[in-house]
Amino acid sequence: MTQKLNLPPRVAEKDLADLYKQMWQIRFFEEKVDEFFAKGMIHGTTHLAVGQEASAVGSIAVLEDRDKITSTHRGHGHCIAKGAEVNGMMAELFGRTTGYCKGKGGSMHIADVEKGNLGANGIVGGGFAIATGAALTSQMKKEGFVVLCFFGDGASNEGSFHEAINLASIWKLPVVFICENNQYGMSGPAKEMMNVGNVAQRAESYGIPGKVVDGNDIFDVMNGVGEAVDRARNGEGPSIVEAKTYRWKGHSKSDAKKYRTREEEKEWRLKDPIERMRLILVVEGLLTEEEAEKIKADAKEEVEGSVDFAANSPHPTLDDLMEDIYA
Amino acid sequence: MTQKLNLPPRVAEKDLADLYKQMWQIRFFEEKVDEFFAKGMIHGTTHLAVGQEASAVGSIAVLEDRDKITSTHRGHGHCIAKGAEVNGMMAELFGRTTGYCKGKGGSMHIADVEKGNLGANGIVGGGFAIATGAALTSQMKKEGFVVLCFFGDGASNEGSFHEAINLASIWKLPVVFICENNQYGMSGPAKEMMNVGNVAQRAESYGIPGKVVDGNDIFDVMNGVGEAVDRARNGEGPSIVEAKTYRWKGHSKSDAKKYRTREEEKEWRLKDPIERMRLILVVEGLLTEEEAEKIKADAKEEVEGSVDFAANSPHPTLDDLMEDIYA
Amino acid sequence: MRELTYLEAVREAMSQEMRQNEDVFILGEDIGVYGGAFGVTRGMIEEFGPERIRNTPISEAAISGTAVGAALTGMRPILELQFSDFITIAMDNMVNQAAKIRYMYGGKGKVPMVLRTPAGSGTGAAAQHSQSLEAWMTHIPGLKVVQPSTAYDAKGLLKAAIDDDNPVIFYEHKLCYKTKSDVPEESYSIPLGKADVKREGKDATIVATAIMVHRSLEAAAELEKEGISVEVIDPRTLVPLDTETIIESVKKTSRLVVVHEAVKRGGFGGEIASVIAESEAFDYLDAPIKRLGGKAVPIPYNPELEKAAIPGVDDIINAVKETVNRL
Amino acid sequence: MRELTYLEAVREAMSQEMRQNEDVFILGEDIGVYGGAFGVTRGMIEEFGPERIRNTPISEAAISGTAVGAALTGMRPILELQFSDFITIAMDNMVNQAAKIRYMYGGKGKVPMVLRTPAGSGTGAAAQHSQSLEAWMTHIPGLKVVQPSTAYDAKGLLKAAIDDDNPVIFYEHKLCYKTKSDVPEESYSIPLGKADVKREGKDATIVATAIMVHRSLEAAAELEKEGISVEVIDPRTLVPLDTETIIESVKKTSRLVVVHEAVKRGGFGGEIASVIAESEAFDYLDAPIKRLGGKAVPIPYNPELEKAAIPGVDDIINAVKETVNRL
Ligand SMILES: Cc1ncc(C[n+]2csc(CCOP(=O)(O)OP(=O)(O)O)c2C)c(N)n1
Ligand SMILES: Cc1ncc(C[n+]2csc(CCOP(=O)(O)OP(=O)(O)O)c2C)c(N)n1
Ligand SMILES: [Mg+2]
Ligand SMILES: [Mg+2]
Repeated sequence: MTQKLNLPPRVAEKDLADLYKQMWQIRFFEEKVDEFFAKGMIHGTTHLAVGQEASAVGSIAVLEDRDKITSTHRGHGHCIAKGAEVNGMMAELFGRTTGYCKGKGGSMHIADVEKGNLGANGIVGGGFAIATGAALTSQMKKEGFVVLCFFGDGASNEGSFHEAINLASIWKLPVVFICENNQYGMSGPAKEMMNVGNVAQRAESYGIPGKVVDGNDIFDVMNGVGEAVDRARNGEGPSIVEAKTYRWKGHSKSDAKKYRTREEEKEWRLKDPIERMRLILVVEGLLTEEEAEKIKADAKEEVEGSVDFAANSPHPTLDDLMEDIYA
Repeated sequence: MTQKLNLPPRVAEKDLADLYKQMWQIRFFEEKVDEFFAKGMIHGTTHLAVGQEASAVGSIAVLEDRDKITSTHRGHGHCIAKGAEVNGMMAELFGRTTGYCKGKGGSMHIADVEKGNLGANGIVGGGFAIATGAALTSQMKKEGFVVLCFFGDGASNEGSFHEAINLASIWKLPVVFICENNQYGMSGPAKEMMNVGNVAQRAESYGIPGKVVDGNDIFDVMNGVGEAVDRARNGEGPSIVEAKTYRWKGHSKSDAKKYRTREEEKEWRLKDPIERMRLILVVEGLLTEEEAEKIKADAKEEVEGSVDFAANSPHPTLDDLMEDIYA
Repeated sequence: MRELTYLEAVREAMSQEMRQNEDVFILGEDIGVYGGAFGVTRGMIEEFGPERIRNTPISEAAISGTAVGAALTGMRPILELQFSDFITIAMDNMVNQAAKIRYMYGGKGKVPMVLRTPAGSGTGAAAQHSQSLEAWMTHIPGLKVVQPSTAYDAKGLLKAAIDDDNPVIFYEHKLCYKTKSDVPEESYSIPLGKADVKREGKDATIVATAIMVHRSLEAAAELEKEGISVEVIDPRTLVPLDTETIIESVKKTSRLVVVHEAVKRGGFGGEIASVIAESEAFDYLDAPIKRLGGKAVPIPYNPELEKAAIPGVDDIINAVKETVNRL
Repeated sequence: MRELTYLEAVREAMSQEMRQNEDVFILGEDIGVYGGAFGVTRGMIEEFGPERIRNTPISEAAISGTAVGAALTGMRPILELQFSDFITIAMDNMVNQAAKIRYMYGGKGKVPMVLRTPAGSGTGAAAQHSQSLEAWMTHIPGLKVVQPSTAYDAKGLLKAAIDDDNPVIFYEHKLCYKTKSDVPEESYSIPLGKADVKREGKDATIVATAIMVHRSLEAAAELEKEGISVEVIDPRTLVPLDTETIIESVKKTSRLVVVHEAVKRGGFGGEIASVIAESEAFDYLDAPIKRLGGKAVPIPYNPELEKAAIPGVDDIINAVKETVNRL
């Protein structure tokens, strides 16, 4: 079967509709969460990945099931792309026992260790070494799995970035460090917080490949990450892949976004990764407009369903407080 | 006055005899300390810089008095080069009140803040951010001083390296990071502990200059560091200068040196930085053999004198225990 | 008198000090136009400019160490750490450098810096953003530890902390930020080491910190209705600790309940209880000392579990009753 | 029975576990041919090879996080930290990741890892290499804390720690390394949470940890000559703490002295004292509980000051006498 699009080996054209759907699931999930937070219906805070769907979906698309990921505080997209059920995710945000962490973790700690999602992380840079350790397991046990470590532009200034990537590089561990460079930390512009244009350049410090991809173009992401994953699986060691993207919303629940302009935001909205994927699929004839609409509607419905699921799920009881702790 | 040797602006040929003497002071000081430790006459442990004299003396030679340094666990050489009295240093190792830290710090904490030595450090990588902070003071108070931050090849794998140099780079702080790459950490070979040949390459991550110099050639060190210091003083920001060198002795008091060969050690002894400087000075007619001998003898005598000074200095009393602490 | 929130009081103390003393400046993540994670520095960059309200990269190790280096060379930095949980990354600089420098250098050097950071649960931020880790810092000779509970105290204690020539850890409680009290406009200082009797009473003494001061006052008001008169003491600073005020109170009431939000096991309550048990007040005790603290679990996300993890007003009421009813 | 040193016992426990279980491996700085900073792993790389005795770069944040990631994915890493003072750099991974993962993920994940590290003063290593920081770790729900005082205990407790499915911090005391005791050749396990009565007595109870167990036994022998019979309890594990054994002893002797080397202020002694003060044993107490701990100073270099900074045999003798003579 010849393919119209330039795709990495692990992705077939028939998978694209699924990936397209995941992008919408993420978008709808995030918008729903945004709405709930705005209405004060959910506790705590959250970090939404609206606008960044392609880097999550595209990166994970090239993985095998046995592969693993570590995620970040902005992790809903990674979860969905790694196969999490929106029901369990929404229930977690609602603090219910049916949530991924039984309501104990919340947005910043959704994990599904069995399925290879080693967890979101509330500590910026907290995933670097954990991913490295997971890759060490793969190497020592010869399990053959690869680990994707997601991190932000801001996280690349943490010491853990340096230490873990150095370690992974000398041990040639099967891990790919994926920078979702959305241009800002909480408010700090990446270009002011480091003296180089690309996080990927930092690969030079570790003698490993560093590559920049268009984070709003799922195909570019898949190809860039796909190559790095192959390399890792072949025992050639880690890489850094930097996906340039943008978060449409504020950093977290309350953010006046004074650190950037509305014009800049508009520019990036024009680069909507979902719209871009839809266009390509339709133009290439891989999806009709109707199919695309249907997928979108299904995604929306699933997210709506997750709200019912969550809302009807039981709250933990006070007896649960001291469960799952051992010391 | 024309100069025969290629020297940085701050160093005149007439200064070279002094620098040559400092090298010997360091050598003799270290050998004396080695002897005392071997005999169990000194408490604790120590890290000797025998063989690394040129990187300390050459780097500091290009500084003005008001400039500052941060040092490491292997810091005796930096202290002497920055103008410390061997008396106070030896007394510190003897744990006496006349020591630089009144006997409370020992080898790993000798400091002379007033004179611009912000201190040795028992924490590998502990100096990176302290030096960066001192450079920030210089910038904010417009004091015009430059800070030299010494560190080892091993220290360049600490996260503090990455965080501090990144910070210094974006704020264009007047600090020069000097890697004394003596090929090993405690036992870990630099070439196994990082996937790049030179620590200086890591400058790429911060958009700053990184340069390798021959750490056993004081002239090369002076020129390399001199340029970086000028740059820093001109407000152009930090640099990394990597001086390739070798420690002749074991890492610390007890080290069987199983991690390297005797052949390798011999090779490096042939590159003795002091002998090399002597040769150049004599060949260029800047010093006669007799003058060179005299300088060496004087240095030795001073170190011997420091032993008397230390041995005759008072011990702290138990009343001193709770002095200099405030909380 | 004018009322201010605790958050405004903290800001006012910093602004007043910065107007008076050029050496005082703030560094931290997102403290510029964003105004800090909790809005404490909002508006300050407009008054003081980016040179003195320094937005940093996400590099807790570098920024804490930079503060140490700046303080050691003549500045008086205030470091804002976004959540007190992240002190895990700044630990080395605070504990092995800032706290020890003066003593370790034989008194020749000082580190006048304040690390301000919000602590505590109650915001739904879960396990990595809700801890109360002040006990760690109290254990380290060379660190002063301040924990204000009211706007008035916050302003006066922060001035004292900034004026102090030594490192001070200043814990702000997130739930206190919006609490209000009368706060004088002019600058004033509350000496570190002076407890405040927040309510006088005769039947039992409660020593409480941070948000637990407010809960204890609520409890005391309830208990009063039942004829139990409770004295509530807020130590305000844990190091130095005003043992005298606590001892005098216990001698008067003969009963002691210690309440903090931090996990009970290994918490500072043990120190307070033991100090009293060791003191002359021991002979006045008519009942065992009671300690209330957080349960030995990471702070859970679910709001009901989150609340149940730390002492509530009812717990305090019950503890006082148990102590008072004990024969 | 065969005698082993404490150091050999630690090594033997690791070797036996590694022979039995392929998942157990060690990582740390200089643990290969160098044998570790204190020689604990000497000879192990020869038996197990560099794959399982993994020499790491000087990167405490990375190696602790790597251990977490490896543990989370099926390995059972033992991490050697060269000095317990450097846990400052590994804090985030131990406290915000390892300790919390299981609970935060709703029970779905486990982190079976042991962090072994030498603690304590007495070697002249000064302020940054001599601390006893175990109290920090006891304060963190999710960490078990072990502190053996004898070779026999070290071997059995280390096996239990390695077998545990959760993170354990295993403190070795440097001055204990050369102490000897009878140690069975076969593998055996001492359950975590079981105190050991190192000496029986009836007039007073001493609870002591690590090197203070030995000093307390010396003190008890002296006191016996004066007719005072002292019971010495070694809790062996601080978390979980065997409160029952301590309570029973105090009920019998009516007097309690708690001794540790760690700084008294904020030390674990406060926890032990308070647990007893809160327990049924309170009513049996005939004298205030005494706590002995380190003075509130960084550990000084000078050997006399160093000794004076922590409790000595005489201090223990005096404390027991004061307690016993109290009417
Ligand atoms: C160690 C640590 N420091 C600071 C924070 C607060 N914080 C949370 S997210 C964030 C910005 C992270 O920026 P980036 O890595 O670019 O990720 P993004 O939010 O843009 O996805 C900050 C500063 C944190 N959670 N952990
Ligand atoms: C944070 C920290 N980790 C480990 C150590 C133990 N240690 C002391 S010196 C040293 C080796 C340092 O190597 P390098 O930076 O190359 O300096 P060198 O000793 O070669 O001068 C190590 C591992 C330490 N003191 N601090
Ligand atoms: Mg970002
Ligand atoms: Mg080295």
